[in-house]
Amino acid sequence: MSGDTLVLDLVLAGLLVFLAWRLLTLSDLFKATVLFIVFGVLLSLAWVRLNAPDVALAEAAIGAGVTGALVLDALRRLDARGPADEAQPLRLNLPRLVGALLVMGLGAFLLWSVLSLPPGWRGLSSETAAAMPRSGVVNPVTASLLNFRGYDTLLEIAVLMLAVLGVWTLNAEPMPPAEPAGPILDVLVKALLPPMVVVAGYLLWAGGHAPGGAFQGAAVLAAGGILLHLARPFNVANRGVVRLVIGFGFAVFLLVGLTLATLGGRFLELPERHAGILILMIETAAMISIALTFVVLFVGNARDNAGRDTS
Amino acid sequence: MTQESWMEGTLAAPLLGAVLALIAGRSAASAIGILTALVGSAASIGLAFAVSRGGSFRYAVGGWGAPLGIDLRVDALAAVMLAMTGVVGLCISVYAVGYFRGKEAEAASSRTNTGPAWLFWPMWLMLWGGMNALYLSGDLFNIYVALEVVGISGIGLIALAGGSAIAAALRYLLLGLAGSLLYIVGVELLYAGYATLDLEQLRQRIDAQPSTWLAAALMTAGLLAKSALFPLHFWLPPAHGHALAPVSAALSALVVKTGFYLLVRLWLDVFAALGTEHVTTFLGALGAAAVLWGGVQALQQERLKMMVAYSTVAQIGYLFMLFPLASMSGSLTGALLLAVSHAMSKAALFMCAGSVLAVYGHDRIQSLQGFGALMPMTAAAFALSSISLIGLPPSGGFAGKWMLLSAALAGGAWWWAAIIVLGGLLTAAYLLRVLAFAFLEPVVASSTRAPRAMELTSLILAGMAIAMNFALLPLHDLLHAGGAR
Amino acid sequence: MTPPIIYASAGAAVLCLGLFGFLAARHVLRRILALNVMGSGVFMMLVALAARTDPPDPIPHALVLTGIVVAVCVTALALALLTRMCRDEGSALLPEDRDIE
Amino acid sequence: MTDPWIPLVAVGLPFLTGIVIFMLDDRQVALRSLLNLFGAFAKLVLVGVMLWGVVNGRDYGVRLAIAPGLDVALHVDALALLFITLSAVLWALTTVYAIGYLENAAHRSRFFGFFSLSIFATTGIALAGNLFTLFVFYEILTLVTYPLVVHRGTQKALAAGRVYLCYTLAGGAVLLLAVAWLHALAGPRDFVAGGYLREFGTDHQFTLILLFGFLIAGFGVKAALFPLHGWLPVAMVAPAPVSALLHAVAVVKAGAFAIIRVVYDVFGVEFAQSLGVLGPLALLAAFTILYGSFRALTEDELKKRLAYSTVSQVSYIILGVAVLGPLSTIGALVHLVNQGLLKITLFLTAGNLAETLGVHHVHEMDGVGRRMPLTMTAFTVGALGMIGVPPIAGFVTKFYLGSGAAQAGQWWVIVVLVASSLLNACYFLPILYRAWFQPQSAPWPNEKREGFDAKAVLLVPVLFSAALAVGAGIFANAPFGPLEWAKLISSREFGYGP
Repeated sequence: MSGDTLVLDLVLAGLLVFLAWRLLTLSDLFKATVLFIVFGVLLSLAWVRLNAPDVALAEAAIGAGVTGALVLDALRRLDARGPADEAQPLRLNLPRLVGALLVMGLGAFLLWSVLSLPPGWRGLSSETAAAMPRSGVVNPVTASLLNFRGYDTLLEIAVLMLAVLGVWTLNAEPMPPAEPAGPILDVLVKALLPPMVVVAGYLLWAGGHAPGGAFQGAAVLAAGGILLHLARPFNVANRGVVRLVIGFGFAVFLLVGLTLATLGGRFLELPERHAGILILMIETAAMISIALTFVVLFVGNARDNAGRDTS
Repeated sequence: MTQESWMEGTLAAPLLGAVLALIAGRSAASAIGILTALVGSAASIGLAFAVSRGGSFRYAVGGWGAPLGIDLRVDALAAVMLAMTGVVGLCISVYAVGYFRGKEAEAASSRTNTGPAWLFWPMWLMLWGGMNALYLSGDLFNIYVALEVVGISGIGLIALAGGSAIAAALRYLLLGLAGSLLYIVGVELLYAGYATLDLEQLRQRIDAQPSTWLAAALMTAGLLAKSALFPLHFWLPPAHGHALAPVSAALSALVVKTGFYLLVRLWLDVFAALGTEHVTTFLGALGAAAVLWGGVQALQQERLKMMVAYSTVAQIGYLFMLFPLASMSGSLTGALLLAVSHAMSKAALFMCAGSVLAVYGHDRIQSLQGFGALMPMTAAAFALSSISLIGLPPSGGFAGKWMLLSAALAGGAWWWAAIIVLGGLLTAAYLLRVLAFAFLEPVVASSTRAPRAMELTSLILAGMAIAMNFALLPLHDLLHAGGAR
Repeated sequence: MTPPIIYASAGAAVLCLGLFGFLAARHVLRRILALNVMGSGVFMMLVALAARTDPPDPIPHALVLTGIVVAVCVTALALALLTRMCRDEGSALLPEDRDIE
Repeated sequence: MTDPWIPLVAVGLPFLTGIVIFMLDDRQVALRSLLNLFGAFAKLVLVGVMLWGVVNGRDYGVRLAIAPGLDVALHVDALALLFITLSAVLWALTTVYAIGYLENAAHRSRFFGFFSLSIFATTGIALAGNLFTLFVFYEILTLVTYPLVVHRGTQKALAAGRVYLCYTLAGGAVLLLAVAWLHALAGPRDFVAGGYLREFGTDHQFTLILLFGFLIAGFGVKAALFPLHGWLPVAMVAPAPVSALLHAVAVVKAGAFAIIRVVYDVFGVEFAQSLGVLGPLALLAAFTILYGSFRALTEDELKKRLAYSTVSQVSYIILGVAVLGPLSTIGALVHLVNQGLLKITLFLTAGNLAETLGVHHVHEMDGVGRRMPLTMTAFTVGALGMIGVPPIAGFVTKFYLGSGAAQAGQWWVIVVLVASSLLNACYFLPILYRAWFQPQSAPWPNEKREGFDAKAVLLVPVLFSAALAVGAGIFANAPFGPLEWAKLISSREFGYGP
């Protein structure tokens, strides 16, 4: 371990802690949100330093990107009504002091636990390595997401679907873009959209052997959709075709799992020979659904407030 | 059918139903919902029979096996919770059909429509699927994902009611999210120590490291917040009290049991080797406090649904008294029976509240004169479920409490026994206060009737809570055959 | 001092800051931010602890990916709830926090 | 050979009758009445069969396991038969009376449904083969009598119901604790003559004394032992048939019966004596006897006076149980029957007065004997029996109680008996004097009927029960009469005849 990288790590870690502190204490929520996005970007650097490029991509695209966009958008809606001003700097009072002490105690205990972990820990890296040839892909993270622990991912896609249902339930009204979309944005969208679709497709395909995969690809696709929405506002109402696309990824994943179970295997047991193609299929379906999910989460379901959804 | 296929059916039916209901949309959602409920409950009951005959088993999803893959474990404890979810879930589904039909008629007469109300079906089925996944899971991280499925669908369902339910849902979400994160910290500490997420493997490898204790503490804190045990109960009454009736029934009867179930798994199984006497006593003491505090609060409520919601706070407390008594024979049977009959009677009570709301247009307890004469079936359901909740014989609540009481007294722990008895009296006080109004003469002759399906389902559920009096022996046999520990 | 320990410690600190922010803040948007920060801390610890071996254990990476996606879903739902609450009640604070100060 | 069916049918029949009646519409009077009468008389036949069978050495019993080591057991023994016969006969009378009394009242299906369930619970209490079963049916009795107490649906009735529940549920909670504790201590045991706790010898003495106290407190609520009697006078707002049910057929009797079971078949008299718990119990009973009589003296409302009289009279049973000896045991057991016969007569006549003339208070009763001669004759029989005038049934009781006390050397008991009889005379004789020897002083408060006396359907049960009360006194020694049974039970408990 060279001294330079150690300094880099120390600075990066310190910066992360500092940003976290600042964004929680700034009274201006807009600035706090911007810091949150910066925090996310720096965090993805940390993931790279920790040899977790898949996580880094996801953090940049989803953790910082989608979340940041969502928070900024929500802030804009709050601002339009005023409650954003209700944010107050945190004054230390007795309950907060007690809370702070408790949390510090927790931190100390956490540090002690981390430091006292037994050395020589190998995790599951050797088990993973041994199982990789049968997984149908080369990237161990993808193998884990779609094969070893594919069941987790199935339920995770259910969570995405549920978030859309929740947003629809709430009739969250969309905000028109702050300013009428200028020609620049229009041009930008036209120029950016095709390559974004290509990048998404690449990420999906690359997930098999390199960092990337359905979630990262979906985030890129969704970013395209959101840009498009900013340029030419549209809405994704609770309509039949939208619901079909939203449910598509989950349905495909579940049906693949069930079919395999009825063919004599276990639930979600991908046969070695077809694992690669099955994973690609599931990922494609999932990516389309997830991309639309992110767009819906951002856009809401526009003119559905009176319940005029068509179904 | 094999044990495995019963299990696959139990797991997949609600998930599949949910996505189909979503895609099919408003017109077909309720039909799909009922069909799914029938299949799902049949599968879960079949699974319970299969476990009682063939014993417990493990199921490696994806065929990889722990620690790399995710193992499900299907034992008696899981089978009981699944069957409970199946039976009560079916009744809630039937009730919901009547409930939303009533809402539609109401909306039609005022020339509006019910908006996104049909989203109840995909969210409810997903909630059901999430609970089933959680009960089956043998993997710490998979449990987290299942918890999130349960949590988010529950929040969406609460939000269906609009109005003050929104803030309640938001509070629930924030607390639930914090709880999940604490749970994850625990999971990662355990993984960092033992390189496995599987409950069974953890149980074998566990030792008293500082990180293990911290993990246990954080996971417990997170789960306590989710299961609304005193003093982390404050989010529950507004959330359950403001939701739509079938939603309240599902949350109060079923969802609160998930946290309890996981804590039983953790403290009576995985962490048992840590020497957990103080922890179990602590959990029991919180339970006792919940029984008393929830009871006193329920006594002071003016709205029926809020009262029933506070009653849930108290009844959760009873379940937690299992922990200090767990070493006594019969206590697990008793606590499980208590959980099951609470699910039935609490669902029935919320259904009654929904029916009352449909007829009276409000649920202020002081103005419910004569609901016995206006809606005799609902009054009967209310009375029967009260009997079980109070723990009067004959009822599942009584049989469960009897077992806990016997366990406490056999262990010489008379203070737990005293709390159990005292809690019963408190329960009687707040439930019978409402029930007395049934016997007054009605002040206004209301012409609206609650849909028959609603009244009948609540009565059936309440009847089942009473019949659970005779479930101790089969439950005992099932636990014996399915090796709950 | 190895990178895993540095980042795990920083993760613990970020986690604690987030938790404190969640407990102390009243504006719901800040609470949501705080929980996201806390989540980031949790994931930092998880990945850092996985990096104690070389090559790093890929399973925690998959777990964190799942966690990030779940977190964004919950955040989206929370923001939708918050917006709706503001629309109906004109405040971005939970009812119990409104009358203080 | 143990026959399970007869006890099952005896318990199940009133239950099913009740459930069916609930489902009837309020207007299906004929069908409902038919069902009621069928239930009541089928019960009588069943009891007859059991009596005949037990005399001929048959054994009736059934048990159903609820959990490992926890059974619901029904078993027919002599004590059970004594109680079940009493309740079956009185129930039949009350049912006939209630059908007439509640003509045209509201919510009759509800009323008769719970009425039937009350007898279901009472049968269960009578036939209970162990403490657990007894407790279960005892609690059911609480639940199914509550709707009867609040039946009128007025605020006053609701208040009475609240008081009733406060007392009984609190008692039930203490009982639950005690029964579960005893179960944990002694394991699953059936009732057995002479008790099963003496095996403990001197072990757990403190716990056992405590448990005895708990059990008496729990059962004493329904038996209206001082200071747990408060609900009984309040509950008289209920319709007359309900009062009859509470005072004579089911509730109060169930409490007394359960105390008999606890003392005789759980602890055993001799073991209880060695624990030193019988003396305090006797004192408590004696105090209750005198207290109830004193309170009855000053009550102007007829049903309240009768209610305090019950408080006093039921404690005769407890007193007989608590005074060690076969003769006083016989007195206690016979009084279980006699008090029921006399009290039902009194409450039903009070109902007749209220229903026909609107008379509720003693001061309104001037000259009522001439207006309703048959009703008042029955009342007179009941009153004299309570005082203990021979040859009416009450005399037999007091004779045996007195002899028993003398046998046990507890002379103070005789003093209590004499004092109580004097007090009984003091609160009953003025009523009789007003009714028979005073001219009518004011118009009847609310005269609903012009013709002779009361409606026939109300009159017949009253006269019948009065006749039974006289018969039980005159033919006290008839074979298989109450006295014979009492002697039989006593001889089993003490292992020798009197």
